[in-house]
Amino acid sequence: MNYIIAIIQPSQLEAVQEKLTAAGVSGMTVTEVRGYGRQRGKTEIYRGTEYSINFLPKIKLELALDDKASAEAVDIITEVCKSGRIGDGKIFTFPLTEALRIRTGETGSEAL
Amino acid sequence: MNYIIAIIQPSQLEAVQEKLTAAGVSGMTVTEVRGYGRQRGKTEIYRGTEYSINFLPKIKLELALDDKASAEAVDIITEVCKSGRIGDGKIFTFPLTEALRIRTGETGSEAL
Amino acid sequence: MNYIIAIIQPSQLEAVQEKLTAAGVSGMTVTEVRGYGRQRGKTEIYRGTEYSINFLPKIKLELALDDKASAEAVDIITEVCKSGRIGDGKIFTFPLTEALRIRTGETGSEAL
Amino acid sequence: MSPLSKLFGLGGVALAATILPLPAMAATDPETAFILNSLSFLLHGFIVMLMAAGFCMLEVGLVRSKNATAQCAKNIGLYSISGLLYWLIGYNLMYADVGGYIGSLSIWSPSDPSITDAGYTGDGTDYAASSDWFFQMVFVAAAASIVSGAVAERVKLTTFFVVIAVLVGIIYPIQGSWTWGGGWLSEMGFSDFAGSTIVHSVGGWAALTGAIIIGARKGKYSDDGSIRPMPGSNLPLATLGTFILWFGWFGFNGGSQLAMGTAADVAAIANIYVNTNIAAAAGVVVAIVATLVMYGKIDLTMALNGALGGLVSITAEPLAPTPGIAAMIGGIGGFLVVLSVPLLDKLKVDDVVGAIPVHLVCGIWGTLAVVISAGGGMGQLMVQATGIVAIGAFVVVTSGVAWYAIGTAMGLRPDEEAEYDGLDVAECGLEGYPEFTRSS
Amino acid sequence: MSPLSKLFGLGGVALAATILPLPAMAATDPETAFILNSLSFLLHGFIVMLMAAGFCMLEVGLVRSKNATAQCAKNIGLYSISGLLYWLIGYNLMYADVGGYIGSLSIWSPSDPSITDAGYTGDGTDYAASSDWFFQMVFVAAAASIVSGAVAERVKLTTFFVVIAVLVGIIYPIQGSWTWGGGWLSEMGFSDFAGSTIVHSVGGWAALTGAIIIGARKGKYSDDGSIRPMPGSNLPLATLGTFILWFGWFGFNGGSQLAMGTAADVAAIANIYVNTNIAAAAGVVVAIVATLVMYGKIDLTMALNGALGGLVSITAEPLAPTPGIAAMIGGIGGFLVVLSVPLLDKLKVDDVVGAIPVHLVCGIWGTLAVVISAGGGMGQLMVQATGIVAIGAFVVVTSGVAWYAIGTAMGLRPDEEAEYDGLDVAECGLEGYPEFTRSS
Amino acid sequence: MSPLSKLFGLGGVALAATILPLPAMAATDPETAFILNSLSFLLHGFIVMLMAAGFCMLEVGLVRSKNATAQCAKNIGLYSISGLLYWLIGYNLMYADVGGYIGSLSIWSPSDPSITDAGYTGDGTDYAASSDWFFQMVFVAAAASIVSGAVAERVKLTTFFVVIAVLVGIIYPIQGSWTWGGGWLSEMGFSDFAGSTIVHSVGGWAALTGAIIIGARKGKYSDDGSIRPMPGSNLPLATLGTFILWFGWFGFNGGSQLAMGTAADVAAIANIYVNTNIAAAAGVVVAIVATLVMYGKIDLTMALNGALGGLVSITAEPLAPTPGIAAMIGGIGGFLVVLSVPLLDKLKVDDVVGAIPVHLVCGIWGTLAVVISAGGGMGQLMVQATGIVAIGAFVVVTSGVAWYAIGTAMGLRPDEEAEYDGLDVAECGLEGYPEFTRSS
Ligand SMILES: Nc1ncnc2c1ncn2[C@@H]1O[C@H](COP(=O)(O)OP(=O)(O)O)[C@@H](O)[C@H]1O
Ligand SMILES: Nc1ncnc2c1ncn2[C@@H]1O[C@H](COP(=O)(O)OP(=O)(O)O)[C@@H](O)[C@H]1O
Ligand SMILES: Nc1ncnc2c1ncn2[C@@H]1O[C@H](COP(=O)(O)OP(=O)(O)O)[C@@H](O)[C@H]1O
Repeated sequence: MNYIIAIIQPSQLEAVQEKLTAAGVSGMTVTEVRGYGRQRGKTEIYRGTEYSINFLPKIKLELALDDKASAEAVDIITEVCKSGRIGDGKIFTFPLTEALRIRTGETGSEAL
Repeated sequence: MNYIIAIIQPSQLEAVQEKLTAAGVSGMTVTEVRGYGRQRGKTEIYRGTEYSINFLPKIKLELALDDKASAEAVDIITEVCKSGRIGDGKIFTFPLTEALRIRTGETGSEAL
Repeated sequence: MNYIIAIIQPSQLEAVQEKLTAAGVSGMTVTEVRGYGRQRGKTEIYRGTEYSINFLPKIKLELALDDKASAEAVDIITEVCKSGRIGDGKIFTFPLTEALRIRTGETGSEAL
Repeated sequence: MSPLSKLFGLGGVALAATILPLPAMAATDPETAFILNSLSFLLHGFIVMLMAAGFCMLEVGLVRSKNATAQCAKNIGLYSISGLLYWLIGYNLMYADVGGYIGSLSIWSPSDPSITDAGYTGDGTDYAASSDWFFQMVFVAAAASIVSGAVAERVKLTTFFVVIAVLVGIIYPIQGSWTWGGGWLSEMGFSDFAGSTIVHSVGGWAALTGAIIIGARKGKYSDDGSIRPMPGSNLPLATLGTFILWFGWFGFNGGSQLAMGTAADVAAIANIYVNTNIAAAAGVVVAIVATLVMYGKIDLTMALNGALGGLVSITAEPLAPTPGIAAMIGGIGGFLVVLSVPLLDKLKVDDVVGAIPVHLVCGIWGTLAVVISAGGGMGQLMVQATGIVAIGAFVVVTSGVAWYAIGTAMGLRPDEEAEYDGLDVAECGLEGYPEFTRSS
Repeated sequence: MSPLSKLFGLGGVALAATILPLPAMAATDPETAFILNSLSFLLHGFIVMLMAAGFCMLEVGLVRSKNATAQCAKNIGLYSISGLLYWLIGYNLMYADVGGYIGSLSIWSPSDPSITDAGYTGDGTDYAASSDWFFQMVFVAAAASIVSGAVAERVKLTTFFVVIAVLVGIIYPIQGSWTWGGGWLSEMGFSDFAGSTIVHSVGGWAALTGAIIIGARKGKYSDDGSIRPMPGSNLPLATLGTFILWFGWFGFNGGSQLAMGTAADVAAIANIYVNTNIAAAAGVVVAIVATLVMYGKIDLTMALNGALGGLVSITAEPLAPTPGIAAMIGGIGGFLVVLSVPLLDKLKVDDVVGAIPVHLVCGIWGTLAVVISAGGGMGQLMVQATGIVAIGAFVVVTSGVAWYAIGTAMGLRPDEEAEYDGLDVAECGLEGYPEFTRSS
Repeated sequence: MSPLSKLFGLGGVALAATILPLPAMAATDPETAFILNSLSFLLHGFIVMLMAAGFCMLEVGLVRSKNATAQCAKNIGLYSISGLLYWLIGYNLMYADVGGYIGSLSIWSPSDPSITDAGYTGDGTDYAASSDWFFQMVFVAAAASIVSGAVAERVKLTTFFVVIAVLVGIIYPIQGSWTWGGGWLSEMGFSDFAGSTIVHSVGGWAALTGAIIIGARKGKYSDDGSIRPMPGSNLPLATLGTFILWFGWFGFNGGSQLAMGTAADVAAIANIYVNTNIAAAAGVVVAIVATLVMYGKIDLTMALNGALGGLVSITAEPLAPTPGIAAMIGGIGGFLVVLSVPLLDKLKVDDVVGAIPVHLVCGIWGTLAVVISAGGGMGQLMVQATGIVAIGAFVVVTSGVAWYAIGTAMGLRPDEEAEYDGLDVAECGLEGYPEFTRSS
């Protein structure tokens, strides 16, 4: 089992969720985060003073998936979120030791 | 050492925290997240138009624990958060390479 | 590749980000979280009734890094965030299976 | 008996002024007096109307964000229901042919007999009928608003609306007829200038009764005796609401002079403004100092309640006191609020916004304090106590029956999950701040 | 022709009162009447002025938080532009020497000929020139505010401001001259007491035209016909805005009596207050009941729109109806709002705050309903319809040209990314709630 | 010398009107004039009172959310303290037996000698004593509010309250007596109709002095010369506050005519409304255009400050100018604000809400601009400058001593950690928006 953490542009969340769901992904967890990276924040002016915003709003998507499904999910996310512009985001894959569905007590792949 | 990520119903946070603390868990980190899963969001009506809310508010609990303590924590979370209704949540367990307490520089189990 | 999760005091975020950037870290992701630990929350009075706040605001920093860079990053974070007072926070290190930059499709260290 | 009978029971100053012979040359002519009397109702009435916004902001600021929409719906609904019911039933029940205990059951409609085809024919002591109705209507809405704050976050909206209809259509007008309608309390000499008892305590009693019958918010009081505070979600709006209420109170008390057609009347209104402001200011300062001394910090919500406590306290007699006495009455009001808020919690009466300390406790205090500012000694004190007790008993019983019967018929509370998720989603289907609120 | 000609076209009551011979002894003297007439404009004017805050809060509460700053900027900007343009062009175009279809192109300046070195020399039927200008100016600002809500979240601010300048400087005054300036509609007998058509529908037509030309917010209507609601970000502020508008409406309708110097005038104003309040209350209650029946929940935003729908509906004739008729007119207004909000969505007209249902639909309804409350039968109904159609056609065409021409020249919409990120960042460089808002 | 002496020093228009012989038949009778004079104070006073809410919302909208509760506490506290201190000390120090430089130290109490048992016996040029006190009191509260915005987010509440008590009880009244109390500046001919200098600059000087003595918010100015903006947390509330202030300003300037008992007075008030509105509108438009040109975006906070800058600028002489001159004076005010906000930052004076540009810079500009609108040439300009400098020097010295002495005794600032966490938790123990705010 793998655990995928994807940092994406907020505007892509809806499309990604639809595509993933269509591909059979049955669950995911979403967090609002702020990201710092190659994409530099904007420079704004507040009351005549310039300042730069370092962190930009991003969405963090977390998915626990079977090995096969996880490869597919990475592809889907890449496809949907790739605009080619800096700031599209990153996908990180982790080993997952165990998963458990609280409601039923099922573990492993059953729990995903 | 293990790292546990539990996605639970917001209403259970307080009870879980109390039980875990009682069981000797000395620290945890909480994030507000939104979850998509078997539990479908509600359908609402805004100004005469129906729409569905896909993501539901959930709480993400993160705990770094010894192997033994982590099994116990999984049990406690399961027990407290199990209502038997869809949406109770999931528990994911990860391998943890290293932990460090910033204040003292302690590492490993000492740091938890 | 390692994945670092650091829980730090909100007031240290800016300094940490500057130091890490100076050390060549090119990206990071930040989440606002609430933490429970040795540092106990405050006792407040609302309309004549005492109550205690269990969870305190913390910042979660996530960094995917090469093995070498990750050791350095842990040092920097420790150095900047260490005040010696309870609540300074924790750093957790995880094994990372894969990283991918959505924009270019690069993987591994290239993607960080 | 006409609404003018509200005048009886006031301290002597205003009354005296209106019946004294005025020098013919210098005096305001009758038609101008009629216009000015009416204008006083209109302009004081419209600033009291804005108190509906004040109550709404105060309450929405003190509830948790998951109940913000429902609280707004309650407030705009109750103001609307008050405006309709007071026209359909309330006004005439309170003011038309009051026989001692009740007026007549009929729909109000405006009539100005002194305005004829030949022009104005009155003597300058009257006013446009609609201006008076308008002023009285915004008062009943204020009484209703008090209830909505106390029982916030846990009552079904539809049930609440029906109870409010009973309160503003029947309960409030009947007790109101006893004093302002010229009924038995007014004949006994009960004095309540602008309604510390008749408006504020009435709202407070109905709030208390409701809060007890409905019970506390889930999780507020644990079995082990511990109390869990549920901090208000938007204190700037609560502060705004308090300022708006304070603003409206100049209309509330000033307009209750019921006339502005003579120099004495306008001077009385001016004195009322001053006393009203000083009492409120004293309530704030005392509340700030008290929380600073008792808890080491300045509890803003107490300061806001302190302002309102000072205002309610001076409302029974805002004309007679000197500024110094006004400060004392208002300051004590502020202190009573600081004391009674935690006391109510100890009694496990869950009053979300502090409506009971402010409107009931200070309403009683203010009504008794009339004796300090306007005199009358032990005899008057007994009369004041009689009014307080009679009105209190009547409202507790009738509103208790209303809460109980309507609650049984329609359901008092949403189910536990709905309450946990918040009334906004359960009752209104939309959150007050869909983009801001954290999930817990 | 002077602004007094606004009087013609009213129901007979008020007019009659001012021309009847009054008994010499009792009547208000001319100078006092002048003062009271002016005072009516001033105090009713300043509460209408606060409606600018009401519109702003209503709108900022109903947009998504990423457009909150821009919405505030639009509202304070449009109020300011209205105040300047109406002085530079608008007022005289509307009221100075109206020949039938248009006044004269000149800058307004105050002049009070009846006040001379020897004191006041008028007959008590006039008023201070500036008091009237002030009152008329806050009206035009209200019309402009209506537009800003409908086209929220997607129009460039600078373009919007230029369109508004044309609306308040040219379009509004020209059509206004037809009735209130004494032009052809007034001669035909078109009756619109306080502006259901002349103010509200005009704003509504300009809003509708703008909403169609600009198009919907990105993502609002999918190709598959589905509609995506975009819930307002701060319903407590929307509620506050509604209460403030309601408050201001007493000035809007009450001040439109245009005089307060006689007992009959002040009684008329009082009746107007009562009818205004009852119509709004009925609008709220009907909207609450309707959404409860239709959707099972109380839609607060509909209740708020219901209040405003009731208010707009009674605005064409707030004086003549009995309270019962006022309740009916307002209640139907509330119901029309509940029906037309989803209808507009079906037609893919994206009206962010419900400005078109409230101001256009209810404006038309209210103007027709004059026949119910003030009589006149089929003949008057035709006259009313003529006014509605003529003004509607004029505003659609002229505002359409303005939106199209100015939009072409300056750009109508920010680019897609700017719209996604929100106008706050794109147009103002600062977020409305930088610490609260979640990123999606 | 009575408060009427505020009249001296005005442009000639209003004054002339009140002393001209009026035709006996048509004129307002003395009692009615008394009523209308008093009514002007009362109704203009109550809308100025609402400015307390306006200042509070403006300030709470422009601070970071972690200081929202404290900012609300400061505002309701300062309004209350002003109301008490001005009664206990301030009023009589400003108006009772002013010998040139100071009045007398005594408690104010109301007295209306012209109202006797035989009715009103005055000549119609006076007014109810309390109506005047009320109007003067809301002015001093406005001056105090100015300070609270500038020193926001970093001063201890208790210290702030004591300084405010000194300001409103002693500093403000003493300098006020020089002009409005009939003292030396009034005799010299210094003209400040509604207080550009006497209210606004006084608040501005005290704010500047406080901001310098207290120092900037931690982190605002780095050693490397860079400035870190700290954006306001709730711009919709800041916008609401500005609209409320604008609304209240009609009372502020209009009521400063000090009479409404003649046609000339009410016409003057009407002209004041018009000029006040046009100056504010020009301030907004200039600020919008200026930020658009200078920064490419419309800075809402500058537009809001621009409105207030326009208002302050016209306050020294809102009656004499033509609308065109008023637009120029207000527009320049708006431009001065846009220029001086970043200038102050360059000087490392940390003014959270822009109080110093708005109230001090525009206050000075407006006081000098009296010469443009009311004439008087170089001589009058020197007199105006004398007043500005004398009052400025007095307030800087006395408020400097107050800030320094009281700050030393009670502590000026919370410790660094408390400032980082926010004054809400440190000083009030409760957050303004406990469910919304992100941790950084
Ligand atoms: N090394 C990293 N560790 C964790 N998160 C990262 C890392 N690098 C980038 N991110 C996240 O990914 C986002 C996009 O990265 P960025 O460098 O801006 O663009 P791109 O991925 O197109 O090169 C960042 O905003 C940040 O949230
Ligand atoms: N595969 C997954 N990866 C990550 N999070 C998941 C996954 N499946 C479910 N979740 C999280 O768990 C929550 C509960 O899951 P759900 O399927 O609704 O109920 P249940 O666990 O009872 O079957 C979801 O809202 C989501 O936040
Ligand atoms: N075992 C743990 N698992 C996850 N997070 C933890 C754990 N222990 C502590 N934390 C996080 O670290 C923060 C600081 O820990 P705390 O015990 O208060 O101080 P210290 O690290 O100085 O001992 C906590 O608020 C919590 O967010």
